[in-house]
Amino acid sequence: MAVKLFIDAIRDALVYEMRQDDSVFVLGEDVGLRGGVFRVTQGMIDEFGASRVIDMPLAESAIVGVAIGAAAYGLKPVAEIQFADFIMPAVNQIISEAAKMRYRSNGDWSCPLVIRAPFGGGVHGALYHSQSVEALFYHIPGLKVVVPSTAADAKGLLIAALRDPDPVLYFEHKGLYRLIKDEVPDGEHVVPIGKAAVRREGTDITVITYGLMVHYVLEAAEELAHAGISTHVLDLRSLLPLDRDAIIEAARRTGKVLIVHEDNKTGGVGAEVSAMIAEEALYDLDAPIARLCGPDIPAMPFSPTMEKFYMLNPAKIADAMRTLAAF
Amino acid sequence: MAVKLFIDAIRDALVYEMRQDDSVFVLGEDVGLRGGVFRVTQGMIDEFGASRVIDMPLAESAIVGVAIGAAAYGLKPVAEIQFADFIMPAVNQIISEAAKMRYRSNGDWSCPLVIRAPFGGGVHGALYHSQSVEALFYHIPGLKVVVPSTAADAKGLLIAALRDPDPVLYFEHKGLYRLIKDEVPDGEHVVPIGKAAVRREGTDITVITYGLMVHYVLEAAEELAHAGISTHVLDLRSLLPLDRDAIIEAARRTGKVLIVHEDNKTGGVGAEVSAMIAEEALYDLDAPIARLCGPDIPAMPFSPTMEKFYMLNPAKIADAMRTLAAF
Amino acid sequence: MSKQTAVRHREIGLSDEQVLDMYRTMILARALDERMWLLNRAGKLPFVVSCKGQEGAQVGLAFALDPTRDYVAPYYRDLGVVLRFGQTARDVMLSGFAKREDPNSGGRQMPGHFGSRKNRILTGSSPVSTQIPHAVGMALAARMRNERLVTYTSFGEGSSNQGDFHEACNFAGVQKLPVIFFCENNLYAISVPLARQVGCERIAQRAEGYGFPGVTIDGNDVLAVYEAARTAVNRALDGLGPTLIEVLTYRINPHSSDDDDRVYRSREEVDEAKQRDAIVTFGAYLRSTGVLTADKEQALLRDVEQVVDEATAYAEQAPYAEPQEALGHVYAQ
Amino acid sequence: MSKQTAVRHREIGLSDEQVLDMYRTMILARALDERMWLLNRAGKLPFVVSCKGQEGAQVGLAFALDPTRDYVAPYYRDLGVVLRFGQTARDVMLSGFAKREDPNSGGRQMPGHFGSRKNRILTGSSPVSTQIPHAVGMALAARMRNERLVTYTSFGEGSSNQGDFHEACNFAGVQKLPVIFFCENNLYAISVPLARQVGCERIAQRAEGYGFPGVTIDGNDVLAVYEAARTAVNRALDGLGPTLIEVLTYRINPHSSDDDDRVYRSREEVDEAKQRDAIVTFGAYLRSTGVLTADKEQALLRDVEQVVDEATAYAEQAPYAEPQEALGHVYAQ
Ligand SMILES: Cc1ncc(C[n+]2csc(CCOP(=O)(O)OP(=O)(O)O)c2C)c(N)n1
Ligand SMILES: Cc1ncc(C[n+]2csc(CCOP(=O)(O)OP(=O)(O)O)c2C)c(N)n1
Ligand SMILES: [Mg+2]
Ligand SMILES: [Mg+2]
Repeated sequence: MAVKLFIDAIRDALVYEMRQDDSVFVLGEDVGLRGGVFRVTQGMIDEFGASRVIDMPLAESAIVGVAIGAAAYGLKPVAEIQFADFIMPAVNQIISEAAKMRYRSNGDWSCPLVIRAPFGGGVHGALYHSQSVEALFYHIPGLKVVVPSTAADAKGLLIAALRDPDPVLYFEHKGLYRLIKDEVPDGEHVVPIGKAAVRREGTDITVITYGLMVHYVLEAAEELAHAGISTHVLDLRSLLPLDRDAIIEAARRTGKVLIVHEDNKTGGVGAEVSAMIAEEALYDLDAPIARLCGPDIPAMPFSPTMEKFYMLNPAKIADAMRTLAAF
Repeated sequence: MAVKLFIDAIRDALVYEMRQDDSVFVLGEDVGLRGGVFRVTQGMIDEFGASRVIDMPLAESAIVGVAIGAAAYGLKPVAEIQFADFIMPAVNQIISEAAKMRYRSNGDWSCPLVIRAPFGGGVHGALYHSQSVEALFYHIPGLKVVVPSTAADAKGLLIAALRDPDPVLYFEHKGLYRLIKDEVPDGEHVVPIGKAAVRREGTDITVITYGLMVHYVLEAAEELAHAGISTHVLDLRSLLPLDRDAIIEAARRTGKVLIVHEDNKTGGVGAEVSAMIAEEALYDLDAPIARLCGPDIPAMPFSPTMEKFYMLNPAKIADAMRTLAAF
Repeated sequence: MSKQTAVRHREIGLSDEQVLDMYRTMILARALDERMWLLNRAGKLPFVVSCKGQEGAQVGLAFALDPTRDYVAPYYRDLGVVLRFGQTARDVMLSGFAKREDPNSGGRQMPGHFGSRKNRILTGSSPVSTQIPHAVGMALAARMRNERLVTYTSFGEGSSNQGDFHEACNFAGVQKLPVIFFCENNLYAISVPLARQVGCERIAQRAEGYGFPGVTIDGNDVLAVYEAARTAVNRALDGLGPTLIEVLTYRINPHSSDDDDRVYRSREEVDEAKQRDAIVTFGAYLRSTGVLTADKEQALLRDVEQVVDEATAYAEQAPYAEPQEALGHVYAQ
Repeated sequence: MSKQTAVRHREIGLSDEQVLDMYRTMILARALDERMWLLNRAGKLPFVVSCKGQEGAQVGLAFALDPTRDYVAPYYRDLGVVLRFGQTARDVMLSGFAKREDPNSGGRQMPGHFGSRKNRILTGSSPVSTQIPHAVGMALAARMRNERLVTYTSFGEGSSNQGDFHEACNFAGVQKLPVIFFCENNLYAISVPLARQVGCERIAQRAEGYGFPGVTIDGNDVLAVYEAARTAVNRALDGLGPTLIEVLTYRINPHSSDDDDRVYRSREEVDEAKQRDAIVTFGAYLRSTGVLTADKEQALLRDVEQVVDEATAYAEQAPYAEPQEALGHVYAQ
């Protein structure tokens, strides 16, 4: 057990698994000598060589499409999309192909593929280096979608993804790379896909969230605790499948639910979480189900004023929490 | 005013607008001599010529990308995607480009583009000629998304889309093409984007739906009426923007809401509709917000047994309505 | 046909048995195709997509592959290829009728959406060209596993305009992967003729932009296709990289059972193409060489008819999947 | 430089004034680029993407276009092109500082994301190659409107691997549209060198697959680029269709202010490229012809410095957009 940066935990998982399973390999733009633009794969080409750390031509549909072929063959490719915003050219391969290979072949073929993509804003990334894209995929049966918020989960969820027999999208918030560090178990460490985690126990209000926002929510919860408001915080971790039981249980716990995400509101993951609760726990609610999300604008602007306006922060979240608590 | 087939109303709108506005043109696969695989554009190449009814090479990203360039230039392209399932290769152009041109240029450029795509199942189309894809787009600010359910709306919404200064996705359920006919106003007829329509007034339960399902719901409502259950039916028509006022008003009307769509449930449009209601009309509810949707499987199978299993029908819907009414 | 060309197949290393096997595969493909078309017109099959006119090219190519070694990612017209890779008439008919036992998809997909692991046929979908990067990925994986084999993928000339074709070819070129890209240029993509579909004259011209050879072959010349394919296979096995083989062929039927081709091409054009059909010309060649005797031909045709009858009867009575089986195989169980 | 080449620009129809104008545009681009890089290192600009080394090619190309007639869909390094199309130093600095008055985006986008209607520059994004079909669509629209003009779009060699490049080129080839595809081949896509990026030798080889000419030009030879571009423009205006012009150039700086190029290329290689830099060689040419006198050069440099200083000062003090302006321009008001 050692305290590690979020970004190092991701690399740890890749290296750990590549050492013991020679079917695992990574492919993406600049993943080789450059070690990825964020340095996630730094040094890996030295250990595993250019045939297992493959610099791909600048073509995302091929990155995913080639990975699908290799996965169908029986290898375990980890395709890196340089920024989640650039996953769009690969949507056809992901949704029409990866998600449907097992189904359409009646279980004869499969596609054990992992796609890693850094997402999220607040990093001066402007419109096309800040987006949250999870809502495009959590609607697609056949895929799994995970979003770690701690270094330990970054490792454990990635190892789980690497061992999953089906395609997993692994979205890593780039704001967490060097912001967050926590205890990461050495060696074997698997966090099962599909299980949410309670990050804080509380009795007055429930906040459900994921990604970078987990940390902002916890900060806000700490602040509210001083004012005597007790917050229950659920980190979804897995967006597809959502952990229905954990969501319902968390909602019931306090009867007051706020869902927080960085992605814009309409049709975001919060919509499904809210709908689940409205379907199954309506009579346990003491307040309307609230959502606090990014504004419904095409993407996050570059200039600091407007970027700050877009991004949630602990203060904005604390406000929404206080309003809910006072309801 | 004349009774027209749904498919003819679509062609009517195109022809009507192309006659009076020479900046309107259509482009897509097989739209010329072939008149489209469903014959929506039949005969149009004769009237407007090959320069305004353009047979495109088999490349959806180019169909949309070229249309975007033409729209930015000041024309009004109507890009046809042969089946909604094949919109996937164009997702990058739609989401990264069309949706964001106005925003990213601070209002300097715009993209007045219409994309038409036949969607939906129950037509022996199997996995890739049956999908509902609206959930991928109704989350994207900068786009508008409409789904007509009547011939009159098919015309009126398409004319509205053609005059809209922003990109509009127009999804036409292929099951409606020759199934539905109704009175369509001759000449000028605009149905504003963003307005839902009450299709039936009722007092016991509210059903919110769109597309082909509107007709199934109305059939079910008729059946329930014999059993003394009065159903209020709201046809969303526009999925982005959703008609928030109409949704809340319809929910309040009866306090019992069922949302019905053909698309699979998790993360579908019903999630947002439910979340809206849970946010704004929770205290008016007399029952959990129910959703009846396609199963969460990658797509609708070909064999009649499994296709039927996937598709909703008036009987399945009536069952869900009775359950809600009895709640 | 002159005595000189009469031994052409032997000169290129094909035995009489092999060419007869090729011919039989073509005839079987044709017979299945025609039967399915009939069944569609009789209202028994909701949808059919046809290989008619392209069997010769498909079989010429497929016989240069090794069904016990190579992998194929075929497109929807490749009935000739999948028969060579071990799909049976029964398999094909089970798929046509969308029955539970269909090895491609258990009746989930339309006919023409091939795929079965035991036959080394990758599962395919409807969106065109997505299979092209898959074949490249399989070749990459095979090389990583030190398996000496070739992967094959096919597509129409229209589909060579999709971005996936370009991206996949380029990566295969960079990595010199053992892939055969087979473009069945039948002059139409549904209704759109070649000249409105591609800016170039020949699809094979595109190969230069990816750094590997591209050749254009008469798709009705079965032996020429075989030779080109064998050259490409050897090149691939020798680590020299991919080849793009374009065949000039013709789709004799409408695009699918839902299409009506009369609005976009003349009957004369179609009739003319029928004369050049490889089933006709290759048959004539085999007869002229004495390889195909009248007896053998009759036996072959009888046998094929019987196989198709049996397959049809079997498939027609076979059960559909149970409705709730639609819920299975979304994820590994 | 010999007397024979000394009048080269006049021989190809460029006046002394014009070549001086070209040189000034290159110098201004370079000066803006270097200033922004400095400001980034000083912590004043969060992000810069550089044109350094590519200005000569850009300016050679852009001077064959008509900024009052043509449209451009440039990529992020095309500072030389947008200056020619009327963007000012102030515009550029306003964009660098992400200020409200930035004509490209009001500070919404990173620098290098050009676009302003009054300058006939289409708004661009970050995902590479999406602009290529846009330029084709503008050309199509212009032809429908009977406007006789050319559209221009540019991209790196890495970006020529995106499907959008292929699809857009093909459609332009089919329709013989007046488009100039300009590939600035600077040998790297971030860290990935040409040989691992493309299967072919030259990007220009790809043009044949779309049915139009492709040429490869030394990007440091400003006049050669100009000539090739003029040929392409004339071809386009005459209705003969597109041209793909590839220039061999070099990116002297790291990919962006966030990059560190030392891990993927040697200092010797970079230093060597600096010798061939068009700013150096074109300057020498102009001096050798007597067009650029020491006086003129000093005045030019002084002027450019002043313009950049003024632009920087102005942009630095200019206000940001108000926070809630982020909500505007999602749809037409
Ligand atoms: C991405 C995508 N777009 C559209 C279609 C509809 N479609 C099916 S086949 C076809 C034409 C294919 O033409 P070509 O590639 O020449 O092959 P052919 O059918 O002629 O053998 C089209 C447009 C599709 N299947 N996939
Ligand atoms: C679709 C997409 N994928 C990835 C990126 C990240 N990215 C930005 S520039 C670049 C390299 C571009 O190389 P090239 O096309 O050669 O142009 P250059 O920067 O060398 O001028 C990459 C990978 C992107 N912007 N868009
Ligand atoms: Mg074809
Ligand atoms: Mg480059």
